[in-house]
Amino acid sequence: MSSSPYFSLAVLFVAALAFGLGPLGLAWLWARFYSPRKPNPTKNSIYECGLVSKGDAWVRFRPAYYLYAIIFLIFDVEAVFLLPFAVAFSGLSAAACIAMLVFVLLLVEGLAWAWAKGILTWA
Amino acid sequence: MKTVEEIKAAIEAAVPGAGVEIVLNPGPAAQHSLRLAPESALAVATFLRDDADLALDHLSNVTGVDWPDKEIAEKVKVTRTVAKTVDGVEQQVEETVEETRKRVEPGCLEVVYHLFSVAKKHGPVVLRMRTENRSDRVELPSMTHIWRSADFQEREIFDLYGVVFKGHPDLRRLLMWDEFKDHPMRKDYVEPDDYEYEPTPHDHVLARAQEHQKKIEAAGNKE
Amino acid sequence: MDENLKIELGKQGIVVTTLQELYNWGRRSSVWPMNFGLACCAIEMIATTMARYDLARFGAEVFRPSPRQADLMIISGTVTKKMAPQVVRLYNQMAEPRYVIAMGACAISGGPFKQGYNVLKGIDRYIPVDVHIPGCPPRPEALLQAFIALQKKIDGQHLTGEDRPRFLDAEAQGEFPVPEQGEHDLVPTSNKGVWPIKIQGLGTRD
Amino acid sequence: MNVVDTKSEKHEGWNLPPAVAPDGEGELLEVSMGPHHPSTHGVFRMDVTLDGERVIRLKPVFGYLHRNHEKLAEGQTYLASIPYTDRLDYICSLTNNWAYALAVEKLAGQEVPERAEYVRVILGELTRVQNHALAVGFLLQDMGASGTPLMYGFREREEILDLFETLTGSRMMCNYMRFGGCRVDPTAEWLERARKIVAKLPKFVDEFEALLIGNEILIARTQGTGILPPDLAVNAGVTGPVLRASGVNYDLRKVDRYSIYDRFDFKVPLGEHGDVYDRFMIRLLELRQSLRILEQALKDIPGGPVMDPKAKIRNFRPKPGEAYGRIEAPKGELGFYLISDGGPNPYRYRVRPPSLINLTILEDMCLGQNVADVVLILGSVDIVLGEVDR
Repeated sequence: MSSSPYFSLAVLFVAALAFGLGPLGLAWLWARFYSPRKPNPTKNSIYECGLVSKGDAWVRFRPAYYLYAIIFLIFDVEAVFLLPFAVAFSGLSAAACIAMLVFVLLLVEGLAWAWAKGILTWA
Repeated sequence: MKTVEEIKAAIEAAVPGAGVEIVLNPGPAAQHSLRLAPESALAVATFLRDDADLALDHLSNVTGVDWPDKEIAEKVKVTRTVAKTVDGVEQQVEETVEETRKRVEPGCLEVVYHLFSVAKKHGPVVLRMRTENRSDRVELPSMTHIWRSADFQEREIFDLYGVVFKGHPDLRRLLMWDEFKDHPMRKDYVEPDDYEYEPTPHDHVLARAQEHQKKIEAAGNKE
Repeated sequence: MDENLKIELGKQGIVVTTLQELYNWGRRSSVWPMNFGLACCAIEMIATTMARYDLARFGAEVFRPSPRQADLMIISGTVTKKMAPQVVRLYNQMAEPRYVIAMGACAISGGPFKQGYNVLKGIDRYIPVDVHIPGCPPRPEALLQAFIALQKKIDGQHLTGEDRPRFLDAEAQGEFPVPEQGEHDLVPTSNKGVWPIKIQGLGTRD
Repeated sequence: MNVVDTKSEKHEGWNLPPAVAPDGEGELLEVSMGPHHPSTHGVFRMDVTLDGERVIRLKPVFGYLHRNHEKLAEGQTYLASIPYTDRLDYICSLTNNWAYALAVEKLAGQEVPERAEYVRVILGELTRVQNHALAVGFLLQDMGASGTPLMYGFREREEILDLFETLTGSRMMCNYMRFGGCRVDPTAEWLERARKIVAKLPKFVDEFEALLIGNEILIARTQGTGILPPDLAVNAGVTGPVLRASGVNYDLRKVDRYSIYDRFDFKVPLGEHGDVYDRFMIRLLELRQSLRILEQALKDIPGGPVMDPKAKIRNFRPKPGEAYGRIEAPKGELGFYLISDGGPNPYRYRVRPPSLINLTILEDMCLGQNVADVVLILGSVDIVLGEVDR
């Protein structure tokens, strides 16, 4: 059973999972048995600098926020893809590097267009 | 820097019919002041700010002062006709008698303005204005449109003394919360009885303690 | 498990502890104060967190701006009657277990401004206070000593039994009502269950 | 009592804040940067109406630290109010004492010996140094560089507080000045130590200036935000570094020539644009001028008594009358207006708070700016709540 090459990987994965979820489970057990839940209206009220918050935050906000968020999201995801590439690219063939370059350049071209359109300059 | 008399003359020359009188300051600081009549105050103030050689463009300080009603005992010579028998004859004779009569001088709320000049760099010109009385006619013109620095200071005087400034753009309480009803800086303000335990009460603290105790018993046997 | 056996084992690299000690040790070493400065004592509090007096040595370096993420409220300065409802609301909005340090004479009893018409004569009237630090303003060392006193108090807490702390006791008072601002004074002038302070052996005084 | 319609939204008159119209894209958001807010340097509240990021309307609310300083002062003697003045602007306690002592000396016609004047100038300028170091430190903290730059400011402040503590007995609440002089005579070692510290301070100012001048983020964020036109500044009674940053040459040390400031030669720095960047460079330049004054004052401080021997401390009753005395405090023109009726207690005791009056034009500076810049503009006005709410 222990002969398959992925066994050690599985053990490590289970250990990591246990290490992560273990304290959470303990904390949940503790909260359930020892510390009683005491919610009350003042505690659950919206925190606004110590005052009673008036008005509502569900407001129709300006589109500029949304565009900024989208552009950030694209480059955030790109960074996730670049991570494995950054680790292994010294051992990769030239073709792999070119493929990754195409991926990166596509996104940079999108950024250049957005910049030219003036989306990045705040209203 | 002109003396107070010269400034008074300049004002009367520029603003006809302005009620201006000099109030002397007996102390060594000798900063004498000019009392303005509220009706012509705005015209005089605009003149003081725009005049070429006065140029009082910096209103540094606006202060509220409370002068409560004062009881003055006066020695008054009173001539009264008294029936008196003078060597056997019944006669009406005037007689002057020394009498101390209690006269209540009505108090007022006063606002003092200290003006300086940034352009000419010269010292304080002190203006004063009085309200008619301390209860219902407490209106004074607001200087916020002439000197913007009067904005918050007048709101503070409205809050702590109760002087209502006509024409102020945003006359709300500055320091106390909006539901507060009294004017705490007046001399006759009575504080709420939130007296709390003092380990070793003595003289005025002892008096407050006993008064607080009486209130608790009164409240106690009322329930 | 007597003490010196524990020390011997400790020398051999074996740590023996009870769940309560571990729990209290964890909570007292990372008490996160709330970024809550009122007056002069706030400047002294900030000076305590700076390089020379360094509050970070006691695990309290992170000052959280929002009450949700803080478990200690240092009331550093004069609590005025206009500010009192906000202080009590912030205290209610903090997650249990929460502690209060009343820093300076003003927070304890109104301090030099006690006769003021707008000054609350001490925050003990509305919320329970764990550590009082006298002084106007108390020196940074006094604030450090208050932290040590608070940590000792957390260490001494029992998780079960009669004198367990408020947040572990379902019947203990959870909500401290926020005072209203009336026409002349705060209404009510103090919270039940908190004021007058019950001192063991002396009974209530007022 | 008839109450004027106080909620009048319409502002007439040339010098009131202009109404800024929302551009109608999104809804307006009503939010209050309330009493408990990390950026308000204490319990100060601003009710802000936002259109997206731009500020449409900003109404400051005061009174959360109104400790009734003036009502308490009317109930106690002149001398008993001196420790209360420490708690007015609790970062610069010695300049508060000095302003109050100056006003009472003017009220009672009291002279001050030479050495006391020199000691007052030295302590006043040391207070200005530590106040400006804090103000610049808090600016960088407000901008996001939280913690590290503030440590530079506090490091210098701690040394200066040690000086205050050895002389007056307390770090922050010095209670040191009396009517007619000072309480304790500084010893030669103290003066020697002060000279050593003052000699080290220029190096600190260079460090801080390098932090400020070379930093593109700071320049990008502060230049051009919160502009204050000079004529509005004068009309709104703004005084101190905020006024001089708008280019108005009005420094009470040169205008009133109070105390012995005419013996020292120092320059008054002026700004051109009146924006947040100018207000902070002004504070750094004033820091350098204060160091120049300190060197001259520490060099030629004379001997002699620190307290005027004829001064009456016990049952001090000034003659009836009134007086308004003011000095150039680090935050602006700090004035005390006292009315005496001959009794031991003042009849009326009024503090002219530079921080509160400098805030009159906070709305004008913040309209149209981003919310994040409101934090910087408020930091550049450098308010302390003990003085704003008294």
